Amino acid sequence: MEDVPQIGYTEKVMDHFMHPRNVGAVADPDGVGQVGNPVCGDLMEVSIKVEKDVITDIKFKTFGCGSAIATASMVTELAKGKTLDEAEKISRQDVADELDGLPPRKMHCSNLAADALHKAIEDYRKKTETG
Amino acid sequence: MEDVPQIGYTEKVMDHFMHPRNVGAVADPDGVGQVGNPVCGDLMEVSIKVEKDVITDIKFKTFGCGSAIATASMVTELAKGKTLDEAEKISRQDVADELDGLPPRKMHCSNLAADALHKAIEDYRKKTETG
Amino acid sequence: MKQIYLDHASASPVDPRVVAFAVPFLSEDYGNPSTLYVKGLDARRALESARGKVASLINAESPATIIFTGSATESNNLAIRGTALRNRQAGQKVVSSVIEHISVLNPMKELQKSGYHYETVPVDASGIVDLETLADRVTKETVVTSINYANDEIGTIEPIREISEIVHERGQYLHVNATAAAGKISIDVQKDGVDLLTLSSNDLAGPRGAAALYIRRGVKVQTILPGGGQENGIRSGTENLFAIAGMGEAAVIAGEEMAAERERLQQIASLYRQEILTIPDSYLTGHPTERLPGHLSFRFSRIEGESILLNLDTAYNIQVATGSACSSRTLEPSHVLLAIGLKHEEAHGSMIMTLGRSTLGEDIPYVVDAVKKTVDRLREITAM
Amino acid sequence: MKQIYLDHASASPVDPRVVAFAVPFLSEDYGNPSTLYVKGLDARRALESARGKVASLINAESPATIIFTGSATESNNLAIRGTALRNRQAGQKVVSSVIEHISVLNPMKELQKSGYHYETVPVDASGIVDLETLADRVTKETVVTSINYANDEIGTIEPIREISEIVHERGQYLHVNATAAAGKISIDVQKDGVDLLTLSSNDLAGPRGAAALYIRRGVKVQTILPGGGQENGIRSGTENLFAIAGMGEAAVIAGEEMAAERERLQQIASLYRQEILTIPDSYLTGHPTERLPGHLSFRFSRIEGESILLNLDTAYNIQVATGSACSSRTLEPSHVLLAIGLKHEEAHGSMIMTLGRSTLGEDIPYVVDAVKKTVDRLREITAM
Ligand SMILES: Cc1ncc(COP(=O)(O)O)c(C=O)c1O
Ligand SMILES: Cc1ncc(COP(=O)(O)O)c(C=O)c1O
Ligand code: FES
Ligand code: FES
Repeated sequence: MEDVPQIGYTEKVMDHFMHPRNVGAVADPDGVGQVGNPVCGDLMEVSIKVEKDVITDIKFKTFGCGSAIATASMVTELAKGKTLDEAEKISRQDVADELDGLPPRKMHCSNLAADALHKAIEDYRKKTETG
Repeated sequence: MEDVPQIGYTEKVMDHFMHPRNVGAVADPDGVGQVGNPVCGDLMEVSIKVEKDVITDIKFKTFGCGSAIATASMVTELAKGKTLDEAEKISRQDVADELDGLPPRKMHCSNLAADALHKAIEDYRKKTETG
Repeated sequence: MKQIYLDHASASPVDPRVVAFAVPFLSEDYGNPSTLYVKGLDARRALESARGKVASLINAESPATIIFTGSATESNNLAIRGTALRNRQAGQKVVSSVIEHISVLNPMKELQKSGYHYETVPVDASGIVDLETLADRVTKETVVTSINYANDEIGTIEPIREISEIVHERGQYLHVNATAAAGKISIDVQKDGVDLLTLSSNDLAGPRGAAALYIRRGVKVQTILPGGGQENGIRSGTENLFAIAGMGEAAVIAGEEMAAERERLQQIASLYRQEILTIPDSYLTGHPTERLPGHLSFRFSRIEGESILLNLDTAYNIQVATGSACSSRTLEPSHVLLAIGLKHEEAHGSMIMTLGRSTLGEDIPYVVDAVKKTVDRLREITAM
Repeated sequence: MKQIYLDHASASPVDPRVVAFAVPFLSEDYGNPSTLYVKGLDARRALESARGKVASLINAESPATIIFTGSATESNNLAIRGTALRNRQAGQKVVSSVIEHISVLNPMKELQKSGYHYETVPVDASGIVDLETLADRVTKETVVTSINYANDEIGTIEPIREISEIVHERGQYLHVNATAAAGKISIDVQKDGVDLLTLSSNDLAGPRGAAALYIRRGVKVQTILPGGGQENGIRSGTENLFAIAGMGEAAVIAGEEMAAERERLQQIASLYRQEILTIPDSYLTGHPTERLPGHLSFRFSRIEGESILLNLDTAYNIQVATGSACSSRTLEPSHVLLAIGLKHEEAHGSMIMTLGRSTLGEDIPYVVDAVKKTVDRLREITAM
């Protein structure tokens, strides 16, 4: 027998929720990504500092649920120190996996964090291209 | 607030059920009444001995429920020593009242006992008229 | 006077181990399983654990196939009406045996009123469903066929695997009411080929207020109790965790002790049967061998069941059941007794004894003596 | 860390006095109320006694007007679908407010699917039903109008007597879902002019598994759970006496202690309100005065309710509820909060505290401090 849905958040999620890493906005950001959650109406903002294609600093803010806070915190941890190309590959699933899973209903929140990161990178790229 | 239906049988019913009076058939009866219960399919038989228009002996048999046994027992008690005219007036309600009531669903059983008595009297009358 | 309770099919005392397991859910672990704080998550874990335990008892393929409801009546309604209504485009015919519990028959009649075609299948004199007629009646428009695993009034166990084959060759879903059978004989929904199966907590010696409906994966069922969407949208209402957790624990105990208990009750029942059938004009009703282990059903000529029941209760503190017309709400004899071919007056003398965990072999002589004296006394009064 | 449970609307601990009263019905007084031996009759007496106790709590004209069901969800379904279907020749229109519980809204939508005309009535910013629109929508074809006595999410108490007049002048039956209100404020179905009223055991601090539907004498309701014909044919299934007897006892306690408890909870609630509303950008939702005594509902700008709930639970062992989209099964914000005019993002910051018998005034400072710190922390993270 299988099929037992995950009940509640994992310890890792709760740790990131209670002690979120990299909260806030980086000063003088090189890229900012903001996304709204089409599912439940939350907001997520990720700002990055980039040096030589490497994300040297990253911070987030979110108007969202426990999962939104935890996934954003995890995304910033995963992205920090990575090259932009590497960071761009961080997927929703990666975030969820790193947190030891999310309840099915909350998977969409991990989209939010990853999407905001990707948008921040896009924003940086746009600026540097045009700049 | 009212409306509470009677629950179970009264003490008097249970007494007559456990210790029914006048069980059996009188020897050499002057009248016999047998009725079937159209509601639940039971059978009731009352036999009487009559002297000078007075019921001097009366007995019953029944293939029926607790209420059938108790009401028959009560009917025989009520009828014994009464004149035929008096006994004919014993109604279904009298029997139920004497037993301190019957559950609504069981009221039809008291019909059975009273009907059998009335039939026994009728039987006696028919015999004496024709005889 | 010591009480000897032999009416477990009507109501079972909750096993004290189950009570001990379930009581903390009343005033301590009372969280609502839909809430997100730890107390709610713990409640949800307890709920899912109970689901797994019930699934195990009937070897369901997954806990997710178990839907908790409030009673066997509700599970039967959900299985029959919920499945028929959800699949009405696939056919509007339903079939059951004639000896189904009234909580199966009446939902069937409800469907009939709303335009479904409802047909019944007779049983033989021992209560076994007539498989040929079943094969005739079930057609590809037959969305739900409902047959009891075992009958609660005469104890007869149906050949569910053969029935499953017939139903699945010709029609669609087989619902099995296993209320009387679950926990008493081993049930394997996968091997048995059952699509929907009802079982109730109290018949496992668990608390009332919980029952389950097994719904095989892939079978679509529509809710009959719309609301908050609990139980995967199929049965709304805040979960009654006390009863559900109790049912789970009762399922575990039933599973662990079934083999031994079955043996024990079969022995006691066979002694009862031997002794009671020495009474003149007494008969066993139902199947002589294919019957539930602790189930005894008799009839005695010329006397009436309510009187038997009352006399045994009042004079001997023994509790039994009867299918007599006089004791029923409708003043009709048991439809099951009529279906196995008894005449009205034969059904009248019915006495049903259903044994349980507290039943002791040592009480047999006392009970047998009481039954004999009761039959004697009532036969002295009888007008037959 | 001491637990401070402030989510009584979701689930209430069963009062230990009720547990003590009800537990004997599990393993000792377990008779089936439909059986005729003394154990069964005693069970029936306990059942009828519970019926009388529940009738008294709402001043019903007779115990016979009380039908026991398995849950408030079921009572609501029975009141709405059972009454509408039974009286369909009298009209096929149904009406409810927009802030009804989902166990009212979904049965209404079921009726709509089967051809009924369903209309809703808005509420004002405090949650009071718009009486003019009500008067417009209710017509003589309106068989059932359903309005909550008080709302479980925002605590607002509706003007039921005025509503009753409007409904009875124009339409037919008024159903009132009093799940959140019963036992907390005094209800008099006769003076209030209610035809059908739902109340649940657990909201009286009784066990889950029992609820009641008051059906005024003369109102015809069709069963939605056909079967053995218990509860006067309106609700089949062997009675869950443990839960029902518990509900009866809970009704007695609620009745006796209501006045004092109401006073006590009102005081505690008013202190909470005063303190919590000192938080910047915090608001009370629901009606400022016409509200349930132990009910508090707030919203805080720029933060989200699930986070509030989790933070209070994890860091302070305080349990509250929220109407935030993120915490709901459907990921939609509470329909009640939207109905009183909140924007999606405003509803997001909802926090609901429902007090109960175990709530102590001495915990106020601790809880207020925890709420303040929680709001602060989340506002540091927020992207708004
Ligand atoms: C075989 C069977 N099925 C279903 C039921 C219905 O159970 P409940 O009354 O608990 O809903 C019963 C009850 O006695 C039963 O014996
Ligand atoms: C106002 C209201 N009505 C009805 C219900 C449904 O109750 P249950 O889930 O116990 O069936 C609830 C449940 O929380 C409620 O708050
Ligand atoms: S004789 Fe059948 S109910 Fe009384
Ligand atoms: S942000 Fe709304 S559910 Fe996670």
